[in-house]
Amino acid sequence: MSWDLRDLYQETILDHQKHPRGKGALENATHTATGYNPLCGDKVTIQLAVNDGKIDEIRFDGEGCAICMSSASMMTVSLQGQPVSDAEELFQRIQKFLTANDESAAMEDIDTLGDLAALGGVRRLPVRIKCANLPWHTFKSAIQGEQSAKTE
Amino acid sequence: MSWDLRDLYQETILDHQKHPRGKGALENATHTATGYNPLCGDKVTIQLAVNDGKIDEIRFDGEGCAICMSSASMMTVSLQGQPVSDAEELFQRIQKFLTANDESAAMEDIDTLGDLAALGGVRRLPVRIKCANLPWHTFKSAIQGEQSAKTE
Amino acid sequence: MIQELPKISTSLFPKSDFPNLLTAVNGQALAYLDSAASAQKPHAATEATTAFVEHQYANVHRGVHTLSQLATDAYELVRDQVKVVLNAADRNEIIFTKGCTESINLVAQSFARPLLQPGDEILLTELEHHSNIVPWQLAAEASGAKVIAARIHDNGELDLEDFKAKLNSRTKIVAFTHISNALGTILPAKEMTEMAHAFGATVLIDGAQSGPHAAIDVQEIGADFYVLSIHKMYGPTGVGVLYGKLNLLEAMPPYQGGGSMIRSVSFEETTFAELPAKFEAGTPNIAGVVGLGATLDYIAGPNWNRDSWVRRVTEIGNYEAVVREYGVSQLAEIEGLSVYGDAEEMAGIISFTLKTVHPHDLGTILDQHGVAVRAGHHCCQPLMKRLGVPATARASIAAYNDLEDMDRLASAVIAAKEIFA
Amino acid sequence: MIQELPKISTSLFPKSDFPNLLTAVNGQALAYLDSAASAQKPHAATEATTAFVEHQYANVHRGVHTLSQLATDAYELVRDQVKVVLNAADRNEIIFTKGCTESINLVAQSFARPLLQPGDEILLTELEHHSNIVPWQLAAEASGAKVIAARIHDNGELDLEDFKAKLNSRTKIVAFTHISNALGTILPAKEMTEMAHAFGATVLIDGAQSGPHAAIDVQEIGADFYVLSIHKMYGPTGVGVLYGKLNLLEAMPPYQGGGSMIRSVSFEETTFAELPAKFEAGTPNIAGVVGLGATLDYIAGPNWNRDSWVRRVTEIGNYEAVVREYGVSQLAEIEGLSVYGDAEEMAGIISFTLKTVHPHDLGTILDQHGVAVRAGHHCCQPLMKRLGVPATARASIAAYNDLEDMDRLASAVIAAKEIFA
Ligand SMILES: Cc1ncc(COP(=O)(O)O)c(C=O)c1O
Ligand SMILES: Cc1ncc(COP(=O)(O)O)c(C=O)c1O
Repeated sequence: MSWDLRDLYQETILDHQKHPRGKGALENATHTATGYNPLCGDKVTIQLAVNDGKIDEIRFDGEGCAICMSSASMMTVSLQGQPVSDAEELFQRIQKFLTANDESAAMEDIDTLGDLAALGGVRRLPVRIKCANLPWHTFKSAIQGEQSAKTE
Repeated sequence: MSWDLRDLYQETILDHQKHPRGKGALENATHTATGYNPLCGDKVTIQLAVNDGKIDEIRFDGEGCAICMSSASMMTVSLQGQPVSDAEELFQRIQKFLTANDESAAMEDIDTLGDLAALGGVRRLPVRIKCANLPWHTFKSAIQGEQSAKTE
Repeated sequence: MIQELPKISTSLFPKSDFPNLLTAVNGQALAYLDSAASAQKPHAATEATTAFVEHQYANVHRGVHTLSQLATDAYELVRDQVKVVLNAADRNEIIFTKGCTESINLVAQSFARPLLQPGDEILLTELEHHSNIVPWQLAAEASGAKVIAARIHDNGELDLEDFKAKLNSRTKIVAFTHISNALGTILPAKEMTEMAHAFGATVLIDGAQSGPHAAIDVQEIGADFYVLSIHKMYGPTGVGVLYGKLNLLEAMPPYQGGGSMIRSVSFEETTFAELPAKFEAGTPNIAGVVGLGATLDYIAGPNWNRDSWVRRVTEIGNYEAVVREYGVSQLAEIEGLSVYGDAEEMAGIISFTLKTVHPHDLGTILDQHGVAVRAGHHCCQPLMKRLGVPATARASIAAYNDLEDMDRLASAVIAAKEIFA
Repeated sequence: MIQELPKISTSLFPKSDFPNLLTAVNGQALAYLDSAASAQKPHAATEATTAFVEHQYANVHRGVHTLSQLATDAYELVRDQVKVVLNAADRNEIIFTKGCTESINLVAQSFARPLLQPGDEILLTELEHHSNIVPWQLAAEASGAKVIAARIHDNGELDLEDFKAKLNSRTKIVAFTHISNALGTILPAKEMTEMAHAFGATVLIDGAQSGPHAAIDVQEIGADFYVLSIHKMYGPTGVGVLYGKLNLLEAMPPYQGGGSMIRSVSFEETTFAELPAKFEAGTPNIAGVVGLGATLDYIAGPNWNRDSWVRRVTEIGNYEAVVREYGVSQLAEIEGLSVYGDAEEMAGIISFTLKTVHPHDLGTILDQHGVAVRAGHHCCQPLMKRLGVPATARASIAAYNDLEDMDRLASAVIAAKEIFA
């Protein structure tokens, strides 16, 4: 292999996949959205309890590949307790990190991403970027009051 | 040219085209059919007055290329006054002459065809066989009591 | 089914005949196991098509000039060839379309839609590809008819009892796949057609997966319509076949309007051409159809006829069954791996899941090992739901695959398992 | 229009780039003057397509494996290229079909048919190709609407007064050709579109003949729909383009159902994918679309962009006008020859008849001289009726034709005249 699969399936990813954080339903959610990837059938629901511009609680649920599920799990860890504005700013940084054509632009903020940096392996596999991105787009839809999202 | 156009546009053909025999409408027709070649827009109407199994009168009318018009003209000459059975037999011979794959089979009856032998040039040009054949198919339709014919 | 595995050292079709199979993927030799999605193309056919395009090309059916005639002859010759492949009764029963999907839509719109009354039923099966579901749903919606699906058994076999029970006098259309693209199940097409005919229903058979892998005889089956996708038969993209019984096609209104499908046009009245032109509006995929002819020549060899065609595709089907059997036996050793589809009659498809690895991840890992499989719902969402899985990984086998491809598949699956261990 | 004929010693596209042009026909070098029916293909594009098929081929939009991704990327890149060619606002406005005819049928069925009420009107022109007449007749018949045609002047120009007079509040669709395939007339597309929009009608423009010969800007014209046939643009058969404004395409129901055009399918309910997938059911003509991309690269050169594309096709149109002018001047010397079509704006088409020789005979005789022209109604029967001729001979000019081709045409016509003298 020209490239190591361990770059994609890093320990962090596998750990979040096996031990998902923030998984399950959220009672008293103020925002809910479900995202689909029609290509592979992945499906993620994101629920938020937002109060006074702050994400008090965030949960995900759904069915999907390791990339998608661990991305969702890591997302809940990162966003839990954050102001919405910071969450949206992180969404932007993640977009740049996953999809910027220019490698060095993409890597600019890597140190600020914590565990999320482990998602970087998908940059080499365009078809899998959608998997990593699905939870994020679904979060974005939820916060904007939309009920569904997709990544194509 | 690998092949002489005069083989196709023989004197007989050009003569019938310029001086068509049997052209015009027939009063008291017992059989009428119109044939179309949708490819090129050729259109031929054949009218017959058949009595006691004999073609008392035959006329053609229409619009088309030299091959089609002269074929129609020659046909009226050949069929005028003939028993229907002889006419149908000539139809068969013409089919063989124009369309038999085997050159020697096609040429078998050439001596019995008179002026019609001049149509043989189309054998080299499959797309033009339909032009020569349209009047004949239209005749066949007319005698069978159908009202339209075509050659594709 | 197969008692003893013959030793297979080389594939039935030499890989070297298919340049794309020699492509290195991710630094690995390619084990292409996605032919059910689309098959690779023999170089000989590509070359013959190029020769046509570069020495005989012109538009067809319209011109008196030599190239136009040569092109028309080449195009129409393939219609005769396809007639032989399907054993149709008449060359005018063969309509060229852009694919299986278009063929089914044509029948749904031109045959079914005018026929269907509110309350009428269209009977499908749970195995169907979206292309054999959605066109019927669109026709049903326009006419007030209902779409119904016959159940399958857990092993992927059609539940014939249920199929029979769902047939009734309101059943106007029965449409089913000859071979399941997701599981490989081969359906008893003749028996099902007879059962449907007993209720006066019209039968369409989706031959997307049978075309390249089985001998087809539309007359013996009794099919009213039979459809093919040529890109799955080692041929070019953008070409499909619709076979229809002459009397049905003759009675149907045209599907698309345009050049070539008319007898005469005026703003007041338009009359339509005879078959097959009536259903081939506009300039067809001329080079694609000629390429299909060249592909059939590759498959069956020079001067092939019905007998040698049947012999050859039977040989292909048998060969692929052997490769499949070997592949399944290798995969069976892997703990946590489940193969879906275990009917009596199976074509060269292996659909599977691995307990600890999502099919999508499996697809990526296999790809990094040079093994190309499909991961997903295979355009069969209702079937996935029936099987209770969101997706499967699918290895599909063609005549250019060999036992080594199966070994590569199994060892890549093991590698995937290890990553997630 | 052209004051002084520049000296043209070689054609704009070298004939040697198009292998079929070097084919000997009836022992003669080929003077191919039938590009309006279908254009010949540059070898470079055929070769690039073969390279794709033999090194990157797989089905698109469905797979996680590398080849599938490469194929999808190659296919989707061409959508971006076509967006530039038409100057569309959004890549999702570009739908790949199998040709101009299918594109028009799609709009007639998915847009017009649900919209039309009894008494509504569809306004065409007398210049239209059957492909821009019959689909509307089929939609009109299904909905009780009427098809109406704006008249032309004797010189082949559209009678704009009549067009205007026929527009009214019942006019729901206006469809017309950008360039007449039978005469070469160029229509004032922008002006007509504005007039139609003033009455709230939706406008489809048939670009079958403009695609390869003129710069097109759908936004500047204001077209609601614009359609192309790629085989007339030096590209592969079996590929067409439908451009539609985003809001129109989004609101339209799907045309064909099948794989790729769905979001989710169940027997109870199916939801459809976003644009452009919604209108591309089934496996598309993947190699054909990639071949289109390679053809555009041939036409405009490496690294082309909107500016260089516009420059190049404008150059092509101007070049062809020069060749036409020369050809017309040569033919004008022949007694008994009439050229049809003498509008202010003419593309590279010369439609003519000879008093003593039927067009069909002319076609054969020219062919024997190696000159390939079309003879017939050019799929424009209503226009032929309007001109009062059963058929014409048509020489159509592409960027690979030169003045010598025109000389050969004229001398072959003289030879035909002599045979019938
Ligand atoms: C003006 C015009 N419209 C439509 C068509 C139909 O194109 P196609 O046959 O490629 O669908 C043609 C080509 O014959 C044409 O010239
Ligand atoms: C069983 C089955 N039916 C229909 C289709 C649709 O074929 P196409 O996409 O070539 O139109 C496929 C291929 O994906 C298939 O496997």
